[in-house]
Amino acid sequence: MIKKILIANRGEIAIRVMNTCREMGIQTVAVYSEADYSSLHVSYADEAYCIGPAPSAESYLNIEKIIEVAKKTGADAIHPGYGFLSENAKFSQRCKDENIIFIGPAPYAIDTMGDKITARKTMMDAGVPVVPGTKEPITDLDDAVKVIKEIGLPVMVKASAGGGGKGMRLVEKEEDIISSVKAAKSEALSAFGNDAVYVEKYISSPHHIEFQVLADNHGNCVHLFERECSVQRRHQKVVEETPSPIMTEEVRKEMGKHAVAAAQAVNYSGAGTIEFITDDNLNYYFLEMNTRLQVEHPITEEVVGLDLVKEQIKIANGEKLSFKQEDLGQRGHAIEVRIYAEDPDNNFMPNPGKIEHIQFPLGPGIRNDTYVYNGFEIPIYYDPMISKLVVWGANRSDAIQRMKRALKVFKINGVKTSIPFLYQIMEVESFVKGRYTTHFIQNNEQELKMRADCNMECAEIGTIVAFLDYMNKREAKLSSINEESASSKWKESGRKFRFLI
Amino acid sequence: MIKKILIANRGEIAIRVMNTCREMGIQTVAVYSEADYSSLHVSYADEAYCIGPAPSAESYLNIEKIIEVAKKTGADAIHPGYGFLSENAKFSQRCKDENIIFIGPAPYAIDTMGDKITARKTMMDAGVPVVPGTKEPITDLDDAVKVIKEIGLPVMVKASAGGGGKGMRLVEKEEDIISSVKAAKSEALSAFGNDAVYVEKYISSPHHIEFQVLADNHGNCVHLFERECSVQRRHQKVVEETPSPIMTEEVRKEMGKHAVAAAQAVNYSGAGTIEFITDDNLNYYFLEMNTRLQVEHPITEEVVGLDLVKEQIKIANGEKLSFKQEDLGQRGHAIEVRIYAEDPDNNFMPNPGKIEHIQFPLGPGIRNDTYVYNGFEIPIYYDPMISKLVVWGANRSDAIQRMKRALKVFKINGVKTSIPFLYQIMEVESFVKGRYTTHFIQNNEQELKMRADCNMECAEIGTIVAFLDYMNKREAKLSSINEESASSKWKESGRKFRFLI
Amino acid sequence: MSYEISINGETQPIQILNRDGNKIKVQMGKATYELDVFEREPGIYVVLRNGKTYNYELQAYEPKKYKVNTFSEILDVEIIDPESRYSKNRKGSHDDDADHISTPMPGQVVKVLVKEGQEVKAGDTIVVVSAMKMESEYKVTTDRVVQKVLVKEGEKIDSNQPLVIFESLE
Amino acid sequence: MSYEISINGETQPIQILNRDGNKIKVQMGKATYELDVFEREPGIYVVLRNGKTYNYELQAYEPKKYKVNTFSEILDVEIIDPESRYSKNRKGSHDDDADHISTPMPGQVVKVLVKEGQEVKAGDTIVVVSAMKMESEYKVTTDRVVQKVLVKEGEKIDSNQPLVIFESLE
Repeated sequence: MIKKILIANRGEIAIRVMNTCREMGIQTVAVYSEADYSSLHVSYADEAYCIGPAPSAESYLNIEKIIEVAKKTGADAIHPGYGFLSENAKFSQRCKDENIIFIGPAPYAIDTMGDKITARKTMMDAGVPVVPGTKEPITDLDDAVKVIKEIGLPVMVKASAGGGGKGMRLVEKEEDIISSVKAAKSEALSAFGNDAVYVEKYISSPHHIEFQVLADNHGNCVHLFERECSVQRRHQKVVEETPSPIMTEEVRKEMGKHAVAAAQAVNYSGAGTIEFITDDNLNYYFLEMNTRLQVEHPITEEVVGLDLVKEQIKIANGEKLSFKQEDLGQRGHAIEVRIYAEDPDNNFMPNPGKIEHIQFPLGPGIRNDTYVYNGFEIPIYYDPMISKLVVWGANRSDAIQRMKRALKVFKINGVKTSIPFLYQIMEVESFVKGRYTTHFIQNNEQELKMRADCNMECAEIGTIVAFLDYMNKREAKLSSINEESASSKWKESGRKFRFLI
Repeated sequence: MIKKILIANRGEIAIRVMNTCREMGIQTVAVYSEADYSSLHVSYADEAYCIGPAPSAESYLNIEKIIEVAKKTGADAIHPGYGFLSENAKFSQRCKDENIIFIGPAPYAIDTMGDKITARKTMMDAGVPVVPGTKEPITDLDDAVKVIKEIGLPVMVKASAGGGGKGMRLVEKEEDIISSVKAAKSEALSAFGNDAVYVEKYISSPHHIEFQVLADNHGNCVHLFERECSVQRRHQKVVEETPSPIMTEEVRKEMGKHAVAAAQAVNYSGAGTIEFITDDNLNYYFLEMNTRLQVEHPITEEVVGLDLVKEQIKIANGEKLSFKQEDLGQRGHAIEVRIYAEDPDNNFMPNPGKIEHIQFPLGPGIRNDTYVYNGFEIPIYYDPMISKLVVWGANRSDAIQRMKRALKVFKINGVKTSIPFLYQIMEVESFVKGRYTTHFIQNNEQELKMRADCNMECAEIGTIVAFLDYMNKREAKLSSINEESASSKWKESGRKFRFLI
Repeated sequence: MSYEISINGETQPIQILNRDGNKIKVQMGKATYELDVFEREPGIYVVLRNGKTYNYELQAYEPKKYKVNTFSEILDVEIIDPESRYSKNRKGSHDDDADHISTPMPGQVVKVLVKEGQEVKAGDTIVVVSAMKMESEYKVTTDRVVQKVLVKEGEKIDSNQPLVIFESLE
Repeated sequence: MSYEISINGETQPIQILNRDGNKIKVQMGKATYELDVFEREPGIYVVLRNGKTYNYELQAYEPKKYKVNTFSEILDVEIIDPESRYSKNRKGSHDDDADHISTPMPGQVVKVLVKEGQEVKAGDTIVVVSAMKMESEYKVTTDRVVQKVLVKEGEKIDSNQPLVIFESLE
């Protein structure tokens, strides 16, 4: 039985893991970099040890140091959170060698899923759909045409030696096949001296839909349904929700089976996520597997009613899953937004600094996964995420309304945050209707720049309040000076002086 | 359609109602007493109006003033919360007369359920079990014995003119019936000059179990299952949970039907609660009906997945319930504790004062319904409840563990609170096992006084920290005085002076 | 300056031996403590000692008197410097509250049942105070004579504010 | 003393006409405002005007400059008193940042690509700064000559701290 867990991470996920440990009566060990001395995860743990300077390479990625702390404190297990060492096969192996339980999959699963080509091949063998495409470069025109017809339009033809968009052609109509392949080949030849091309299915309205899986060490594996993560900016997820607004019960079942097959193909153990790229018609293809807990795992917890970290720990403990696929169901709707210290009106420039004041939204259906507090200085070395705000509602429209309510009363002072941008997402028609793809943010750039109106009166009163604040401070300063000059009379008489030295 | 609601209440329930209004796009009007000027419900509303001095009778119970504000602001409806005017039939009638929707039942339902004798009679007519007992005082010994045998032992024999325990006898054994009745009668005679007695069924291990009901204005009525509220101190609920740990599926169905019958018997509309007194064998008897939202409504929301305030507003809007009894179910387990500003180690003396610092528990499965903030001064005029802490867990034991985690990290500085006492409840064996009655607190007085250990080292370091804090403040004061004496040099030279006046 | 510290009534000498930023070495009684002390927010302290974490919330209700909240307990801590030792000695043993009635919490005076000069018997109720929907009666435990009534009915009062003063028992 | 206030660049005279506790009467421009202003926590304001509630969070990033957060917008407000009018006039129009490079946020210098005395062309990268897992390149927009390099690679920097100074364009 695991009695003490070292959390090899920081920020909200360290707190998240510790919460479950506390509930399970498991002792926690925090590790922290010098820059994280004042971080909440330090005081939240039973024990805490500094493992090096601010840069991750010298602290949170420092395997030797982390193993050393685990051994010193007698931790039975290490939870890697997400990021940092969570998908590091060497670290998983090293834990094994040191007889410490790594709360995550075995090195083999991490390695196999970590390499795109091996993963793709493994999935094909397991019968999991992958994005159709050629496996070898093609030089012959007829071969290319044949392959394209097999895959079906639209396709992307890419120079096999290529990069930077050169020798790349999107083919959407049958009559363009030959001319496009020719153009791609000749462009490829002149640019790279090699006219070989790849052909890949092109998904024009892609959705990012992922399935949560849980597998124990006794051959049992279930999925916990999907998460829709298509609201992305620069391939970073911004909003996640479950259920997916485009999912059908039939496809859900089928995708779930494929997700389980994918996990079983690498003999997976623990919590993992199978990411699929999906088109408007719910054709779906394996993209990659994340062999760890995801940032967005809370929405699954809210809708399925399980604690994923608890399941991870139980699996690591060698326990069997206590439920079967048919015991699991989805209830209501959950949405997560990631709140960053960044300036949405200035190209999302990171905006680290001191949190002067923070007031979390509270009340029904709201969950805050966070690690900041009043006065906390966000370190510049790590991810600028302040908080994950999660809401649950009886249905999608209730959840959206609740998210808007929560964002409206979420006050963070001192740094700029993505809150007004996230609020605006909840207002955009295609989001409200649930008809959006991974192009959502770029397709709605203008609408997303709009801000709920601070009308004339609101702005004028705000201005006056700043003036009043200034005048109040000025008065306070004046009267404190008068007071001190009064106190200096005491000083002269020697009476108060005695108590002050 | 309701577009603007006046909330005729304060504290956490005002915020709770406003949260749902915000989610429904309904404007909110707060009313506040002079003592509540700095209360959060004032700034949380779209509009706010002072309705009088601190004492409730002059503000929150001031019907004229509240109606005046509702009319001035054009509010379509008034939500009374709980307490104050929520069970005031006159107020319900007055709203009706003024063409303002009262979000609660009609005066008839309030009146009928508000009078114990009428309520009891109405329930008997509706086939709802009530605590068996005599309806008329009995003077004849044989009559009394006959009645006792009908009711069944144990019974309580009470002087009908009585009070203060005089002329009261608990009868548990058959052979004691005659002697006990005689003793009660003679005691009653000498104490009150009247030897008439009442006989009532005595429930030796009482559980307080209540059923939430919802009824629309179209004849539909459902129940939302039970809440177990047996952890009480001086008849005040301290901890509530759902499902009840002693409930069976069969009795739940039967009690639910009786709860619906009880509501229908008074043509009930809105959200209400039927309270039952229940013995160890799940024999249950109608106690009273609360014709309003209950303090403990959140646990039902967590487990059933509905927003009760939203349902109240929809019913008030004239909508039909959007679900039937068979659509409703319970998922997981929820517990609520009421956190008061009181000193559990000093006879629960209220401990009002200024909240110097408050840090809410966050993360999975935790809901905070509250209205306080850093620096808030709890008014002395009202209920000292600071916060309702609600947790949800997949099962009862998970929920208890989560509650313990939440209570451990819930920090309130400045006033003493019931947190350590509530934590201790979660540790007492009979609570953990779910085998407890309304005598729980008095039966476990000693155990509930125990406190999780602050060991020697923890106490010593805490002492040192106080010393360091003192020394730091002392230093800061010294250096500020040095600074000011430096600044007074500027003053003398006239340079800084110019900017400061 | 030499300091002592009193915790829940027990007094020991205390002294900072060394200080390097947040790393602090303290001697209390006979033991030495090496601590890493971080004040996260005003009065909210995090302490590391040999890797173990300790969390405290402090409330200085008087300049030298602290309530230290450890979650499980509230410790009463008092800092004693030469000045407070001096004034303690001067006050001597005559520092009890028996000469007046006050309430431990703020509230509102509901009733004042005595007049100045009145003789009252042990057990008599002197004032009734209401706070947070609860009324409390304050009684005398010995026979006394009322010297001064400091409050009126309806008046709002602070915690520990003297309400009624009695003539000295001596 | 006469005050003006500038909001998002527009300037108007402002004056407190009357003050009774939290009830405040203010003249701004030609309009008069009667407000009930309550500072709930430092910088957190609640205002009532004719029953309507307004919530603001203030951040005074310089003594006379405020960011006023209204949820939907952050207003830039500056208080202008005679002293600031005087110093503004003295500085004249030559108060632009073109003579140095700085970054809007704290971070760490990754690379310094220029030396003192070096001539650089419009579009050349001068420094690379990393903050929060993102590297940003800072370039010049006109041909310049480097006068002084104020930071080293690896150095931690504050927001708006000058990193490289150029010779004046004049």
